[in-house]
Amino acid sequence: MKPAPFTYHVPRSLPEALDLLAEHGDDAKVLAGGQSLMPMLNFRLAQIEHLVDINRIGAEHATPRVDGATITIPALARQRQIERNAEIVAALPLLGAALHQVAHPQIRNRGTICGSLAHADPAAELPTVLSVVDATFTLASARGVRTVDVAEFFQFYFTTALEPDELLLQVDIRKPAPGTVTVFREFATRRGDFALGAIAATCRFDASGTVVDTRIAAAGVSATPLRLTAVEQLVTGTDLNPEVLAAAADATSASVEPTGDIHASADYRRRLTATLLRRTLAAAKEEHHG
Amino acid sequence: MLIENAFPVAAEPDQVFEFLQDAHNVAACFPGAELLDEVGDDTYLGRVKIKVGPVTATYSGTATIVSRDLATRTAVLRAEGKDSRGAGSANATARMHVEPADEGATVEFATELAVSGKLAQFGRGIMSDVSARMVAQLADAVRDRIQTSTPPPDPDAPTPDPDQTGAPTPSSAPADPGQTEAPQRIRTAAPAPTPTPAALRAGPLIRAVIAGFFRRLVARLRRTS
Amino acid sequence: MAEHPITVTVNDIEYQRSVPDRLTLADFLREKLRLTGTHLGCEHGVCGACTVIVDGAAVRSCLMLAVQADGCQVETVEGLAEGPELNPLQQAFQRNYALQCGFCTAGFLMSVTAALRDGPVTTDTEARDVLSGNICRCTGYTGLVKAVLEASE
Amino acid sequence: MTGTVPMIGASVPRREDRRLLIGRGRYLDDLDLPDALAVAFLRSPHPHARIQRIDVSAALAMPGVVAAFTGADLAPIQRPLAPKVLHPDLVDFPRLPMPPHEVHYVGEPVAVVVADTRYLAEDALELIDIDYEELPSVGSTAVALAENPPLAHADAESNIAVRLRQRSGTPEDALRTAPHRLSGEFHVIRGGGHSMEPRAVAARFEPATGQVTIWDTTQSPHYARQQLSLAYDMPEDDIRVIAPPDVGGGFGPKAQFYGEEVVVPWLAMTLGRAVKWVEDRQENFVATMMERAQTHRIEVGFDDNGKLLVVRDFIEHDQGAYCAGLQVPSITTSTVPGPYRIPNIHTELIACYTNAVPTSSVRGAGRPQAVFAMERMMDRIAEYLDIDPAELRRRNLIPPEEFPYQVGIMFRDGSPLTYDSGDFPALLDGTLDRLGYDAAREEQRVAREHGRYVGIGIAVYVEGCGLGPYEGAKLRLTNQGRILVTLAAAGQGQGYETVYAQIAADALEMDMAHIDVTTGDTGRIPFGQGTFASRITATAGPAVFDAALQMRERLFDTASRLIGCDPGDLTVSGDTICLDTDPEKSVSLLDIARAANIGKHGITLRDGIKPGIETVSYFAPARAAYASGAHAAIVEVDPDTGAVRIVKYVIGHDCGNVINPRLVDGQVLGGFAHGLGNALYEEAAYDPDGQPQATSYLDYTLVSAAEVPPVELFHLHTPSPLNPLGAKGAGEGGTIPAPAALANAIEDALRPLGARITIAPMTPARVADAVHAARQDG
Repeated sequence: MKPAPFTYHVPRSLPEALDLLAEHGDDAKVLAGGQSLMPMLNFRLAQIEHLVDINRIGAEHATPRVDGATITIPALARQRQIERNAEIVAALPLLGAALHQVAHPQIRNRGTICGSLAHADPAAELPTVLSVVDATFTLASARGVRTVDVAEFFQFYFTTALEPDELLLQVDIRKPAPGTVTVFREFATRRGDFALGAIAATCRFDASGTVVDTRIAAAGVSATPLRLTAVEQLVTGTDLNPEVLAAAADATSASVEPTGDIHASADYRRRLTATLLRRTLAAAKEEHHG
Repeated sequence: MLIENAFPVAAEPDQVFEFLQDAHNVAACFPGAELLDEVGDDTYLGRVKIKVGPVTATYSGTATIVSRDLATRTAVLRAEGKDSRGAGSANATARMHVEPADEGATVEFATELAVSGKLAQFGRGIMSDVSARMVAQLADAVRDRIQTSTPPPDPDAPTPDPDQTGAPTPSSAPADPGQTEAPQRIRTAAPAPTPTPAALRAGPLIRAVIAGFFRRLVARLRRTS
Repeated sequence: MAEHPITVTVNDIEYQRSVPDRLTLADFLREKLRLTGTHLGCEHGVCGACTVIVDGAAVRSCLMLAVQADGCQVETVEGLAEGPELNPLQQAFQRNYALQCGFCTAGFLMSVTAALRDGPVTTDTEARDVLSGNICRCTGYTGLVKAVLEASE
Repeated sequence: MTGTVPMIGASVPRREDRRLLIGRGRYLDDLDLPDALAVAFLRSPHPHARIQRIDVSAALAMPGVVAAFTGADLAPIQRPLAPKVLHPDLVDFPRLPMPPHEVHYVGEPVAVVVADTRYLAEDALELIDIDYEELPSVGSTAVALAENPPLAHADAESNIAVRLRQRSGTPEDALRTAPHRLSGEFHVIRGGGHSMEPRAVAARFEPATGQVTIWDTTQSPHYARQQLSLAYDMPEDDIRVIAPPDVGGGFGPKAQFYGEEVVVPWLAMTLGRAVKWVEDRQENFVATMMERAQTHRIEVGFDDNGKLLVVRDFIEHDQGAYCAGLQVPSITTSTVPGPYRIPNIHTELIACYTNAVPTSSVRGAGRPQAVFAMERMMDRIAEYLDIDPAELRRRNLIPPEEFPYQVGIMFRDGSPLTYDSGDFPALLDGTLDRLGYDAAREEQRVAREHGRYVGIGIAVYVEGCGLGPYEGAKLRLTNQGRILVTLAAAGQGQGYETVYAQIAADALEMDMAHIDVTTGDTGRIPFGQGTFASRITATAGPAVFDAALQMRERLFDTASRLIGCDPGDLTVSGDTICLDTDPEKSVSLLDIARAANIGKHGITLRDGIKPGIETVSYFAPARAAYASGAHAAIVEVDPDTGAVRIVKYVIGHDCGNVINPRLVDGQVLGGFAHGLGNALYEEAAYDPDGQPQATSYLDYTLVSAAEVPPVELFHLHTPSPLNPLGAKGAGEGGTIPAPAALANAIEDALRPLGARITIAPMTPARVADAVHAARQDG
């Protein structure tokens, strides 16, 4: 389990990194935290010509910021670093809750937020969380910089809007409106495992306890993190009473089409997602009241 | 794994069938595929090169049209490919049938896909999803090419008499009992002809195989490019 | 492929070596520096046997390239003991029968060392959480949990 | 005075720990073999295929590659690796070290590359060009036994390797006349050993002497040497197999003998270079033997009181691509009756060939499956008769006064299955007391009223261990004046260096500080069997004890002549032997060594001194000893997610007399973690064609500390009469009944919903699917 040969590049600045990607494009791969890429190299499932290690392109790309209503997470911000950033976790508790379920500290110490997003695993926590907040993805290449939103960024299994010469420079997340309750619920076989199912939700209630705005996404039931828009519509304007929760769970079952594998049948994943949805909304209601 | 797929094409059934009988056309619609040589007896040497994210693989081998029946507009293609790094093989038996329909024709694909080796060990999880999408992409490409290169069918045009085609009786696809043990069966609806991103077109075959690995890999090791 | 000159400080000793592009940090430590206390159990980041501390953070040395460690401070199991004396964590492992075959032990020691620097571990649940990124097939973890709690006192 | 506290029974800290804690352990890959070349194997990607052509020329041409060989190149050593345990009816297929023509499982080696580094060797593997003709393949026993199945071996008539049948009484009559009958079908999925250190072999050849030295992570170095002697047609004396002092776990698979162990030393001999092969985890997943996969169709007959009258169990066993031995199926057939008195027994096992990596013993070795089937049925009987499951078991347990108890069938060691000792009722009740069984039933009742699903599960088992034929030990007074204990057995983390020093210390009545232990080297002791089947303490232990008694006699004899006294007047003090009445009159071990071992060149020995102080003992048990145990669990189940939370777990364990209690605890707790994995997590999934589906730790889920609950241990010590130490085996008791106990607890928790638990591992999806199915039915 030794990686096949490649040429290692360690650019010292962003322009240098982008030039390398421009030059090698399809034959190159960006190395940030390496916690998904390195195993694939060791298994020789991935064989690449050029590895562009962006870890030394500058400290400014490793320092997250909270600027007014915007949280900026740059390319090299480690998951562990964000998890321990009190300001960010306070501004977006959802992120902290999700990060704690991502693998183990030894992985999060090196793994980056942007890397996880660029990897675009629909069963992963972070893409699901990003699906329920207002987020802007900044994509940089030698050709310039462009931004896309979450719906455009995640395209298919492990496929994003990133072109071969682009890297995910940063993600800007707008803090949810004041009073928004956020909940993340995941079910995994073991600590640190990928989710058999997960739900991320943001919920804003009015004074009477009625949902006025909500976003809900499910992990691992589709080729991208899946926004449950039908469920959102169903619960908006309700007080999330038991009948609504039951109907929302049914709507969830109807709107996901997961795939079975050696770990769980498709039917189980559908039922699990509905169960998690029900529990997520119940938790949101409780948190609002509590 | 059996992948079934049906899609409409706004063209004459015979025209569609003729298009699909040409290995060059099929190869052109199959992303990442390349025909290298024609060795006779409806057999072609070819290569499918795939790159999905960091994962790359090249399968090279043969594709043979093992049977074709103009009367029923049915053809069976057998493709056998070997991974260039010795990591396994991918074999497919695809049965293609063109049926007249209101809008022109309906193409039905039934593809029995068997992947062996390293990639197969990692990828069964969501392979079915991705394989289904892969065939859908092939369907998109077929439809695009036929519809852009041919005018819509003339509803008044005479339908050719199947009896006049003189095609031999189709032989059934070679049955591999080992493969038929796999009960997985996927049925996909006719895909919406949404434009597919260029990156996606690049590598459906192996994408199928590796995607599951990715998914589980990140499972524990979540993170990074 | 090229060789890259790197300077790495391992257990307070500075090493200057030339490494190939693809050499992992784990293989560098084991093969080039002959620090064989760090073991390879899975080479895909799950078992944790290869865990070392790089610039203060516990990481998988099988998922990092040697060349990436250029300029870094690396701590391995060989650096834990204080002279001939086992350090308190090592002593706690021994006292609590926290090891059997010992193959995974270095990884556990390094993970726990990093965790204890972050703060005390006071409950069984916390201890199990701290240990959960490493796999042991021999002990059933009971001794490890006790050792972590004892070392944290 | 002896001056020493008894060491047998003391929780002595392990001697091994220090070097392991400071990173100075010496596992095989840590050995510094100068200029050793790296070996890598190319393995079949196909479950079943014919090799049509192999071309290694491109690999050979690669810089850094020293050699590359195919199976055809290995003709001189392509002798079948014999099954360890045979049966006259076995339909055997030759398991060749590296088959040249036909491969039968994904992972079977087909070519080998030797290169300067492992990196380069793996590069070269990708350059080997092979054409395979893929053949129909068999991925499970269900496929193997289907009508007109594909054949796992192209030239076979069927996929059946052997049928094993065990009978006592008149089971058909008993079933016909039993007042009540119940039947069930249970499945256990494949699982592996997963020692954290995979397998490894290194070898160096000395052309001058014609001797080859082999370092091998094997559990059985003497077995390996004997097999190599046959494979190479070489005298055993020219082959030295050393199991390194540190081996990173064994758990069964390393007790088997593999093709790589034949090929790697051959490479060293052929190339005249030191070579090293270290299996990586990817290889370990497809090439190291596994176990577990069985289907049980079990039927029991019983009376109104729940007294068992008969058990009949039809078993399908997955033998894998080749028969590496019939130990596992044989053990399964004899483990079904367990601790219960059953007058009529019929167990019948069909071992099937499949196109998956061969199976052999993995911690538990055929017992967890049998216990799973039998203990599930005990709970079903309790449910059917509405008797408390603990009470039902009590009514059927063999009472202690009936030992030795003849079960009526045979054990795998060739002797009638005869339980030597034990106290099953005390074991069960002691375990239930610690669980707080009655209170737990009350809590369960309350929980159910609140809509919570709490369940209690019990499983009791008996384990044949301490098997023959024999194990040996050699003691020597070294010329440095220390006592060296040499064992043939190789350790994998059990603490042999500590345990056998304890045993020798007691026999010698000498402080352990003067005693060293060395293990697993065929160059140091000529005969041995190996570490497997929880046998070493009960076999090597008595051998060490006896050899040490002899050593004491030799030491005293020599000392008495040096001091000029009667041996009976002597005693041991520190590293000296001294006069009981006058400790000033003493000789040290070194003095004795000088007098009897070193001597003076050309000078006659002192009168009466017998030279060469070395003693040897081999212990051959009359038959297997039987350890026993009871596990009890309280779980809470989430019927919607299938999550199982273990609220409390108690293990009652009886392995006879214990040498080092803390080390026994460690064995039991470690075994439990493995059993928990088998119960809830570990699944070496194969698709129906035999393509492995779980080949990384992302898909094959080993338990971490977060999954293992705290466990309360309870020990009973009924000494085995079969060996002088009264010892039994301890390495597998934590594993064996865990899946059964947890299945019983989960089904009990879900009883209000009627969910049926029939498959281990009980993953969340399986548990929730069972609930869902019950709800659909109900």
